[in-house]
Amino acid sequence: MTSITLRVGARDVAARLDSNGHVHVDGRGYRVTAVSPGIYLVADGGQRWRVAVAEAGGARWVAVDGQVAVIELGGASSRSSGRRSGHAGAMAAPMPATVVKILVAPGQEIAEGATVLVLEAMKMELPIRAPRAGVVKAVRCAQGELVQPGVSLVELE
Amino acid sequence: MTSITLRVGARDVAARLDSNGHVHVDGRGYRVTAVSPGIYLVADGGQRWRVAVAEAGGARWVAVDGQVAVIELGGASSRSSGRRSGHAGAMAAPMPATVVKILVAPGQEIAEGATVLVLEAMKMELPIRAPRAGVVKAVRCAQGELVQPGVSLVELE
Amino acid sequence: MIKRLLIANRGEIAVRVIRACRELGIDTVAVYSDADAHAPHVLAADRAVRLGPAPPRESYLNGPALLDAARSSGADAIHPGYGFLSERTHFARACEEAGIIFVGPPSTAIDRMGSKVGARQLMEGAGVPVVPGEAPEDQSEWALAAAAARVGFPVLVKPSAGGGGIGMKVVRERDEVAEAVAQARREAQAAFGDGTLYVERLVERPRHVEVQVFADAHGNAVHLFERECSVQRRHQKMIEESPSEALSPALRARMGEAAVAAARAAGYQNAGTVEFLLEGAGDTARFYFLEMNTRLQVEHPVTEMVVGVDLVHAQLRVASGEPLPWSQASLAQRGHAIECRVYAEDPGQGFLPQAGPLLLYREPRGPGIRVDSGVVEGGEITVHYDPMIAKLIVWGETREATRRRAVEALRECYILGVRTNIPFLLTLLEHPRFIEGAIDTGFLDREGDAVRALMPADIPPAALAAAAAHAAPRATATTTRRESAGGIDPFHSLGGWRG
Amino acid sequence: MIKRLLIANRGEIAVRVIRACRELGIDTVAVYSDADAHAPHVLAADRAVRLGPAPPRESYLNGPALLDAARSSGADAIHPGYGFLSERTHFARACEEAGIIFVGPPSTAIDRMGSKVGARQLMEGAGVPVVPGEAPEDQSEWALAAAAARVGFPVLVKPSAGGGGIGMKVVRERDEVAEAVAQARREAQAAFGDGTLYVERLVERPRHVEVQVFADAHGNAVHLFERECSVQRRHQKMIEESPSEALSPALRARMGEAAVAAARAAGYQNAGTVEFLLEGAGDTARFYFLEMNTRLQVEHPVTEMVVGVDLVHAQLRVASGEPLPWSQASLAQRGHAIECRVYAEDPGQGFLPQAGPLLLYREPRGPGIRVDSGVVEGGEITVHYDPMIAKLIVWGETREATRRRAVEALRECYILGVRTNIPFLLTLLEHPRFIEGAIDTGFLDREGDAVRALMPADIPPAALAAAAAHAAPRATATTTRRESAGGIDPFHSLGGWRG
Repeated sequence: MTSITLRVGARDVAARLDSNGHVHVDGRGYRVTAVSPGIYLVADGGQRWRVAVAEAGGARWVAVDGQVAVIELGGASSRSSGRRSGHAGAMAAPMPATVVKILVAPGQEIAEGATVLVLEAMKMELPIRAPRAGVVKAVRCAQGELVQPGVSLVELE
Repeated sequence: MTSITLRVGARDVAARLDSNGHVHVDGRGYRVTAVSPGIYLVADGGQRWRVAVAEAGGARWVAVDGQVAVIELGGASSRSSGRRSGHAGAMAAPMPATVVKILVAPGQEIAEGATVLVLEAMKMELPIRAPRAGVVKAVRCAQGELVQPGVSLVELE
Repeated sequence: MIKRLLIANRGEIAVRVIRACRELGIDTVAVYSDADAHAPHVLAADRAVRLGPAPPRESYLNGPALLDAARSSGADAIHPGYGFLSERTHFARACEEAGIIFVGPPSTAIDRMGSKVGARQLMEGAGVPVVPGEAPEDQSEWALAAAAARVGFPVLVKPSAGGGGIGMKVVRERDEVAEAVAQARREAQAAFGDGTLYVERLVERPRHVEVQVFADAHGNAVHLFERECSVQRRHQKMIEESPSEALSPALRARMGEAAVAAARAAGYQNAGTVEFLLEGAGDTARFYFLEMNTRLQVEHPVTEMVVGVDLVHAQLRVASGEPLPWSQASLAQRGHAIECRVYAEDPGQGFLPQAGPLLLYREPRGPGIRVDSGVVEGGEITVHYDPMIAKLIVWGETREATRRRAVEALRECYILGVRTNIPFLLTLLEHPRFIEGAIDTGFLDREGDAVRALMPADIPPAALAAAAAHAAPRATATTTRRESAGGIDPFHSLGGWRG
Repeated sequence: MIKRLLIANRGEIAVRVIRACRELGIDTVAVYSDADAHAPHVLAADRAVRLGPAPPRESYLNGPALLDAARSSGADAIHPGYGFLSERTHFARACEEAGIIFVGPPSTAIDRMGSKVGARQLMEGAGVPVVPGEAPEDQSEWALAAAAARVGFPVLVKPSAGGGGIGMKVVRERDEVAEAVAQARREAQAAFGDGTLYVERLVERPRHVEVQVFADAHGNAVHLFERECSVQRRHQKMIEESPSEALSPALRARMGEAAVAAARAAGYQNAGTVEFLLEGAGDTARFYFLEMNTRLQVEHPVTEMVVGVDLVHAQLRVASGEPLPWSQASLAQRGHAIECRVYAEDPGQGFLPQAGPLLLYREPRGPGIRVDSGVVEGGEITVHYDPMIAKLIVWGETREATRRRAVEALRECYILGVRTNIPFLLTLLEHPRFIEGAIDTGFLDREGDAVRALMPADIPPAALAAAAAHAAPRATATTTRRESAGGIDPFHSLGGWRG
């Protein structure tokens, strides 16, 4: 019998493989059969699901009936499942993007949630909002500039 | 520089990989790029082909523009490219089949090419013909019998 | 509406029916033999029941096992697909008696159409043309010659008993009757112990043109126009298309009406096909009832694409008691469709059926291209069932656009591990006779070898280059995909190369 | 006929055009940026020319590089696809001047439709309805109020200068005019230094209904009916369909005629789309010219499936000087089609576009399902181009059958490695408002968050079981395929498991 911990969002789920080849999740047994590379048929006696699975950097992407989740292995003790866009409040680009509009200037007082920048990536506009109320200390980008993810673009005092 | 011999039908063809990553066949250089698993784009400057390749037991199946060939590696010194159905004249089933009709009896004189048996496999009738003229010595199967490939079903004196 | 359907079949048609059920919210039950335990149709269904060992007799032809599977899985209906039990009266009747909906005609209609002689009489009664023939009471040479004259030369003189062509003689002129009758009688007497003969009109170089019909339980019956299936080898259809090049609008209308009359005469319900032999083309052509297939046909997608219908959806609705979703006036042909049946058979070896693994299996895709299949890469074509791998159906605005599309699609259909008829299909699609639309049912049996000789003999050297570059799977299976993504040359991992 | 075509585009539309060329016997030249060196469109073409680095400015928007590529590869025609240079007058003109066929309208027609003001005037002259509005010389409050009354409430008071919604005021009643005018003038003056105002009818909850048109060089012009594209988020179309639920036959005929009149007024040739705002539904609805897209649309397959045409084939023929392959009378709608645009964007994060590898990418297949895409498993969605991964287009006999087919197809569309809008598309397709066919262009902007909240939150535990069973690729890449073939359980190779 072998066990594995899956981290789904903020939740840890234990999965267990029994000697009959069933996978137990949340106290329920499932039979898993490989259909084609990456596609599995999962059956629990009454219902069947076709599930796609792919591995990427320690995480497993799964898709079933149009839903998708990214599952990390090893449970809570492993590295956190930080979102690609960083913490929600950061005034940084979530991906390489071009600065389209700068809506604030140093010294300006802004409210929480105010749009401070509009970026563009992949033909889409991305508004960047203030994580809290405050006074703008510095604007670290220029209109038309290509900015990289994670770099702080606007700072508050 | 590495070389390989390909056996195509009865012909040996030398292929050579040069230091620029081109494959030379019959004195002509081709650039081969992997497109997706088993699918290659082959270019010779002027023309391009999309070729599918799969490996099976030392042979390579290739398909291009609807044509298929089975190519053996290592050239003439390796085992012969014997057809799955054995030598053309054998009075044996080319695949597991059911005996539908027996058209000859021991002692009967038959001409070369005469149909001696009709087998059925995969809903298709397969006539088995005499490889040479002669007198039937033995019929080693019965109507309705499931026979295995390669086993002699009718023998000539 | 049907709640849970058992599909008493395998392969592409089972997958096709299961897909239709999902779209209609019907639960599905697949059945399988041991050879098919992990086949696509089994994995596609909501549940699956084992029938028995691989041989059809013990699995897909095992009526009692199928009825048990339906009962144990709570299915309220059975779809028989084509082949297997689809045209067995006793199976349809057993379903009826068990209170399970049989998605097809009533068993009585299968029965009526199942007997060649009975069907012929029924059709004559309904005014549907049959091949003219006479079986005179007076079996004298004189009476048979008179019958032949009435039927019209050329005729076939045939023994009433037996079959398989034994004792059958072609008679082109009155002068030849005497000898043919004597010979036929001798052979018939020898073979069947019965020298009774009859005379039938010889239809020379006929085309096979069939009409799709559909009837419901409320007295409605329509036809959905024709499919031409003249490209056949030893009665095995290879390419089907619609519309037929041989039909004029008037002939099409007459054949459609005859097919509906045939269905009505049989008390038919659900989808069926009335097959005709066509002699000549255009307004002056003559057509004769051949037989009725009391089930869905392999080539039904041709009609679906040209008429813009979903025949399986309609089958399930009509079997559930709903009226036909179409009136005759609402149906029309648009554009052209061609179906190519891809078989595991080797045209280079007399079309010997092939069994083997699908080492690589990639279907073509694109606008107007549909592939119905029940196999996957890594699967296997076994000796147990028929060698059809897939059906390629293409649609286009014109016949020529469709033909070209079919050619391109076949060239992009990659199947390795078993020989297929694709090289032959391609040669046929490019053959002047096919391009003209002038192929009769005997064409391939007469000229198939000549067509085969046109297949390209040698594979281009470029294919050898790819074969040489292809590394052994062990060495590259994990990297190939990445290579293709990153565009790296595969050469750094040429496992098959020796210095 | 065109002999060799350069496709000045990438992704699914380039693949689509290349396929059409193969079917017509036209040689193809793909172009690519460094990011696309091994993209499917590059591999599909007969030859390929590098344009430059990844940024569109330096590659797909680089007109001179494209013309050089055409010349050096001997192409006698260029297909611009959509986006990029497809609607740039100067590029079409440069092609004309270089003696290269531009597969699209004459540059003069692009020019005429490129200016909003000019196009509006052209349409008014041609009798095509535009949103009623007045720009009175007399800018007094009284005159503007009178204009508003003539235009009919509710109206928009808008500054003549500028844009972006600045100074725009909704006025629902006459009483509100004075305040709105004062306010709008103040804001316009402040923002643009020009307080001139005009009054336009406010179209509330409009639908976006567009009409496909096609014209040739011989004076023929037809329409191919409508597509409804009201399901859009911030002007980005997400789901398109035909027919539109809002159109009665009479309204459809009127809109079709207006669209043909628009095309004629512009001196149009080849495929184009006339976009209308639709107010209301049925015979009493009013429609207003919005703009004309002087190119093939992303959503053209919807028309292809419902009308039974191949628009790209027709584009290539008409560009070669052939007459239109259809007369208006030969064209009709049949059944229903829905297109879902699958984007790499995360509905859970405000539809943030996503870039990343396509770890697993499997398209749905089956009758009535078409997927147009230009990506492969192992490929990558990069930040350089738009985030559309694929277009799923489904056809069915009725809208409801089509909708259900789209749902099933999306559930079978497996994309791993980047988040997509598939969960949102599914929720939308199942939303009562979509089922009713009652969605206006503002729906998603108003109620998108509520729709998003309906997306299922938790993945079923069965998916976790598969994730747990899935072994690390290193351990099983070579065996997975065999396992599936032989039906062996994957458990013997659970590389990811720890005891």
